[in-house]
Amino acid sequence: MSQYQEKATVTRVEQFSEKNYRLTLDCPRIAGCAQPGQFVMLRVGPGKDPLLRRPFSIHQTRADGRLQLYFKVVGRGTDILAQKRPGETLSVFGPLGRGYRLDATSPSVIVGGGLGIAPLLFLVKENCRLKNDCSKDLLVLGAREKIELEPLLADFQAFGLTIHTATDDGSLGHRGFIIELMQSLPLPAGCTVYCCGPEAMMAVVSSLCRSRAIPCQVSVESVMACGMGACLGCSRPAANGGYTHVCLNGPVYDAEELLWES
Amino acid sequence: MSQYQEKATVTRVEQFSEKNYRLTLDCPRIAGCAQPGQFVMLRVGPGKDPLLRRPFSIHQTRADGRLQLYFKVVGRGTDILAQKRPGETLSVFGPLGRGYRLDATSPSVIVGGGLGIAPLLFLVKENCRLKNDCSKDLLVLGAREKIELEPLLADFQAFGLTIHTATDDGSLGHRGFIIELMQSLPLPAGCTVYCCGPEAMMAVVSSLCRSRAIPCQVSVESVMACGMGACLGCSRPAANGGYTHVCLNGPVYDAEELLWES
Amino acid sequence: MGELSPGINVLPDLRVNIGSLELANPVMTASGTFGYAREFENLMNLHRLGAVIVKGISLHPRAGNPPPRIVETACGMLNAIGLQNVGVDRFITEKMPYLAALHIPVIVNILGDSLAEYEEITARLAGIAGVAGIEVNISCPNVKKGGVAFGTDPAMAAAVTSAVKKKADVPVMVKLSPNVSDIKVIARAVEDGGADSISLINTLIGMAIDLKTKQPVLANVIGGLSGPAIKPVALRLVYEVAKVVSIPVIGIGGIESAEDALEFMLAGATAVQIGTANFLNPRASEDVVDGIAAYAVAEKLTSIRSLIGGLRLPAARPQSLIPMKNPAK
Amino acid sequence: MGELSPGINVLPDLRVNIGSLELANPVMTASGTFGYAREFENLMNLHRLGAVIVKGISLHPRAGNPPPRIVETACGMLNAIGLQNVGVDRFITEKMPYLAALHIPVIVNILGDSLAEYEEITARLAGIAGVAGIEVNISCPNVKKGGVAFGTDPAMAAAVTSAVKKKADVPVMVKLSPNVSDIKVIARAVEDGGADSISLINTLIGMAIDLKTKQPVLANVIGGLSGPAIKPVALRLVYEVAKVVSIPVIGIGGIESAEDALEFMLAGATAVQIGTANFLNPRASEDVVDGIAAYAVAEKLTSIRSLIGGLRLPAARPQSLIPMKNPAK
Ligand SMILES: Cc1cc2nc3c(=O)[nH]c(=O)nc-3n(C[C@H](O)[C@H](O)[C@H](O)COP(=O)(O)OP(=O)(O)OC[C@H]3O[C@@H](n4cnc5c(N)ncnc54)[C@H](O)[C@@H]3O)c2cc1C
Ligand SMILES: Cc1cc2nc3c(=O)[nH]c(=O)nc-3n(C[C@H](O)[C@H](O)[C@H](O)COP(=O)(O)OP(=O)(O)OC[C@H]3O[C@@H](n4cnc5c(N)ncnc54)[C@H](O)[C@@H]3O)c2cc1C
Ligand SMILES: Cc1cc2nc3c(=O)[nH]c(=O)nc-3n(C[C@H](O)[C@H](O)[C@H](O)COP(=O)(O)O)c2cc1C
Ligand SMILES: Cc1cc2nc3c(=O)[nH]c(=O)nc-3n(C[C@H](O)[C@H](O)[C@H](O)COP(=O)(O)O)c2cc1C
Ligand code: FES
Ligand code: FES
Repeated sequence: MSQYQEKATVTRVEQFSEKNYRLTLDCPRIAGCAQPGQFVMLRVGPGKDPLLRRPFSIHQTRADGRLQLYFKVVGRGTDILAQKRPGETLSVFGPLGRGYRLDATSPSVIVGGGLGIAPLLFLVKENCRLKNDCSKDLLVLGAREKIELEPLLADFQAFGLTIHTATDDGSLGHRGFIIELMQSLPLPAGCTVYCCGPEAMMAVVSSLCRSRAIPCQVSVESVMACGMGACLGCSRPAANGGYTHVCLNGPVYDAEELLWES
Repeated sequence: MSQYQEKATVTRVEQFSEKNYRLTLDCPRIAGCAQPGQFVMLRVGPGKDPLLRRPFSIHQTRADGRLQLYFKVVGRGTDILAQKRPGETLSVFGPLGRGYRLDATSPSVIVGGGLGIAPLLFLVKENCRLKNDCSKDLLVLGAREKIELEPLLADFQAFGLTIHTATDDGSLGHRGFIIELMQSLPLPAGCTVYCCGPEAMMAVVSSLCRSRAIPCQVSVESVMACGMGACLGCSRPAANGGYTHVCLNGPVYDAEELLWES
Repeated sequence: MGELSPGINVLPDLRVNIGSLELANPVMTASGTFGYAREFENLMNLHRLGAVIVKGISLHPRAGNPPPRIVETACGMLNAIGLQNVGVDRFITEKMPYLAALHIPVIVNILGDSLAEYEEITARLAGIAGVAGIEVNISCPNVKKGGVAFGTDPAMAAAVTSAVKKKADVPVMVKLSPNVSDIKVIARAVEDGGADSISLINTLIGMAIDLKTKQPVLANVIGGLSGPAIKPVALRLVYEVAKVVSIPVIGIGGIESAEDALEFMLAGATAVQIGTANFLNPRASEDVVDGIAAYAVAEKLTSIRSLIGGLRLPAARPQSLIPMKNPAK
Repeated sequence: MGELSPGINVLPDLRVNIGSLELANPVMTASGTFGYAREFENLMNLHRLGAVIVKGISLHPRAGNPPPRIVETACGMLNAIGLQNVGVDRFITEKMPYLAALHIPVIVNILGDSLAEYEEITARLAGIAGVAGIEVNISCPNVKKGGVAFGTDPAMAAAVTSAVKKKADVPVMVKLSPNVSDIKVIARAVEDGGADSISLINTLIGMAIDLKTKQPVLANVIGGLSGPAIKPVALRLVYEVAKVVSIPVIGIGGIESAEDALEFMLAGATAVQIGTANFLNPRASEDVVDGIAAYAVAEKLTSIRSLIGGLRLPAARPQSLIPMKNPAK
């Protein structure tokens, strides 16, 4: 298991909506060994404030050593990140955590809500690379409004799986929650669900899967200081008691491993 | 006495040597009321680290609201400053302190060493504006090497006073210390010396002036937290006992007001 | 400015009470960080302040420490000003007339090396127009007791409080040092000593060293740490003290914004003081007042008082409820 | 690597002695910030460390606190991990074999709720291969004494020290809490109790509040403050303690760089521990070793020991020497 602290150069910054950005980094060592669902920890600036690294899922990697992040500005760290310009450098640490375990023999249903879309491009790519044919696989994406989904759709469409979308305001696809859309869709027999999104969404998706006996993997978040098992800060109650540590045992879990608020 | 906190826009960044920079800011309210020898306090970034504002002499102001700083990278704050790009904004607080008291009736000898040149461009300009003729006035500039003086010379030459230079390595003008140069020059009768430079240089200049009964004004430095008399942090032993506060009573003093290490 | 409907004034009610003293809003300036207020007159509207607390005043003038007196640290600063001040008499004649004319509450921070000094300063301040309160800095060393700070010994802290209280004709606020094992004991002692309110925290004691010179950066070797770095410690101490005393508590430590101030109020503070932030932004205290007003409007608070001590504790989830069948590590 | 001239080795001598324990260099990793070392094996060269101090071990496994357990603060962080650990027995069987095979000194941080627990853990660690020392965390509450931390009462601190010392077959380092009125008293008490060295500081107690939810950010309400924010406090406490004890002092608190570490050594520390910095840069401890070596070379130090306590105090310039004829304000 290789992990690197890499001084990455920003090569591109795309602004997709008021708060949503995509950052492309030249980060060959980490990009070279990352798996879908893994994350990196970024130091957003050189100073002591903000102090801690910030965790971000790996959105996409490329053979030429590029690594992409897709993020939303929610606070000081992401605000600084959004202002980076090509040529600036950042310390990136990764790849970290346990990613998705892809089952090449089972149809995939890949479900993303809001910023949860971030790790799914990498996942879809790897999913389609593993299988000869991913036309039976479904991709279900939800967001508040069109603007949050549209800029990424073309990237997903390239892989040939069937895409369904939902937006809260109906500006793109189904009007309403992603879970309603999922309930209305005929899920392929023997499928596996791979999910990332807001906590509440993942709770209902995992409950839906449990009730239909569908294996379900979710990618969860937690506050993190170290990202690599040293601080024990990223605890989350585990289904079988005690705590699990999201940075080591996650961020991707079988939904059954976790305690969900009922 | 007006003072402003102004959100200034960087309009130009000039790098003169490895560590020396000149920053031009669009800062009309402060530029509009500043006096030579006064300074501003800059917040170099939006975060809490570095926490305190940094003091810089006002290098030059222009009628169009531009204000210039001339600075050297010595630590974190100045390092961040050197990386500013046109269009970025900075919080500037000023003008602060007591500047030079120009005596229009007495020939001026303006002496600057190293970064002490910073406030002198503004001083020279104001000096020449006040007088009909400044051809009797002297400007004596010293630095370690040519590269530290040369980029600024043209700006000073525009005013028509007589310029002498000294460099430690002889790469421009007199080879040696500025004080040697001053001792070798015939200072105009009845002159006033206006000085800014390293502490040790100002000590010898003020001692030379004392011995020749020449009025001498010096601009000194001190660590500062507030820059406006609130923290009492910028104390400096005063000649007549107790402490004087550089941000309020200085940074320009009659040399006789201060205690000099002998 | 105006009324939504008869009887409903849209101007939020920001008033708070520090004992018998009513403040127009909970924002004061911390001693030693706001000079004698006049320094700020062109930079902000002094009339917007809940109260002004002036630089600590001693019986006799003090020259203060040699330089360097300040040094920046990570998200904070150390100061060793050495309590430089003009002394109580010159304070009264030179500084008070301006302050009194502001018509905002002026609280005089005082310090002494002995009980007698504290008493004497208080006596001289009695009857002076414009003095609305006294804040007692008990972080000073008691020269009679071998230099132990008044603020670290409960009996001494109580004794200073009652000494000042005896001579004071205005409410007495006692300012606690955070450099103690159990601040609750000190807080209760000064409450018992008759304090009308408690303010905290004064600075943490710290030090900075210059590797190049191999010397302490401050001429005084040690100094007081202030600024955002200390906010978590201050918030915890305010929370602890507010739970055990019944007099108002005033929160101080690293407050830069209205959010910071409101957090202190949730923790139990009736009001707050802005210190180091005044150096970073001379308008900081007024900005905090504006921010609190905006918050009160947005949250439709009838009175900002409703926030005081309003911290909600998480539902108790004892560790034993999480059985440790399979600890993650 | 190589010799300049016969007998002059250019590799700087970075060795320091913590009592009978000789370390190859003064850099250790602080308990709770370096896991059980294995987490870092791919990120740095563990063999470069002066010593490894592992996560605090209790008699029985502990699940730790519910989340959130950590929150960032200005130049620092609060943690309330709740001393999650595998317990001494599983530590010995599951973690020690790997650690012992590293062939660097392993110091086991221990904690208990009672004297008996401290004793029992120490007894179980006796004779275990690879254990080079014990660090006693005395910031824990003594459940038998109403929850007062062992570290805030000198008698209790001394009692824990001698209890551990009685059972230990390796040097005992006692780790002090900074949350006390006078750390010198505690330091002397643990020295008298038989400690072989003293490490400090553990975290400052702090709190963070979320204005949106009106709740404490940490499920545990309060937590320990660490990181650059606390460095000035740590430096001051190390300086104070080093002056009054004759056993080695180990400096901890906000150390991120070799410069930071060297400042602690000037203040009197024989060695240092790197804590929170490991989270920001997993190579931090090795980087500090490199930086200290580079410094020793640049300054031509024959031994890094020559720096310990080498702080030069400024020439005394009593205030009285500066007459106050004309105070500036
Ligand atoms: C494994 C993992 C993967 C992640 N991947 C991504 C990703 O691909 N894209 C992405 O945009 N984010 C991702 N996040 C979340 C991201 O780490 C946070 O949004 C970021 O750290 C916030 O930093 P900040 O300094 O901007 O906010 P802060 O200043 O630290 O916080 C500002 C405010 O935002 C809140 N906040 C903090 N974290 C979050 C959060 N996760 N969501 C919403 N509000 C938050 C805080 O409570 C606070 O109120 C991931 C988190 C984890 C643990
Ligand atoms: C009234 C006044 C006017 C000034 N005018 C100018 C000016 O026009 N141009 C300019 O370049 N500087 C000027 N200075 C100095 C300038 O304020 C400092 O260089 C700056 O604050 C350093 O900030 P920093 O964050 O880069 O360094 P820090 O990170 O704070 O310090 C880094 C290192 O530099 C040292 N250092 C700090 N201040 C100085 C200093 N003044 N000179 C040399 N080393 C220092 C510190 O001791 C430390 O070792 C002035 C200072 C004052 C008080
Ligand atoms: C430069 C400076 C001078 C101070 N002088 C005094 C003083 O004279 N009396 C006093 O009680 N507190 C004094 N303090 C402490 C502050 O009033 C305040 O308690 C402390 O700085 C913490 O608040 P802050 O983090 O907002 O600055 C001083 C603080 C600073 C920074
Ligand atoms: C997440 C975390 C866990 C910690 N766990 C322990 C512990 O188990 N035992 C202990 O004695 N100290 C513990 N500490 C305290 C550190 O060892 C150290 O004393 C403190 O963090 C100050 O150093 P720093 O500023 O370099 O982090 C912990 C600190 C952190 C941040
Ligand atoms: S973030 Fe530190 S252990 Fe997971
Ligand atoms: S810098 Fe604050 S008084 Fe001069």
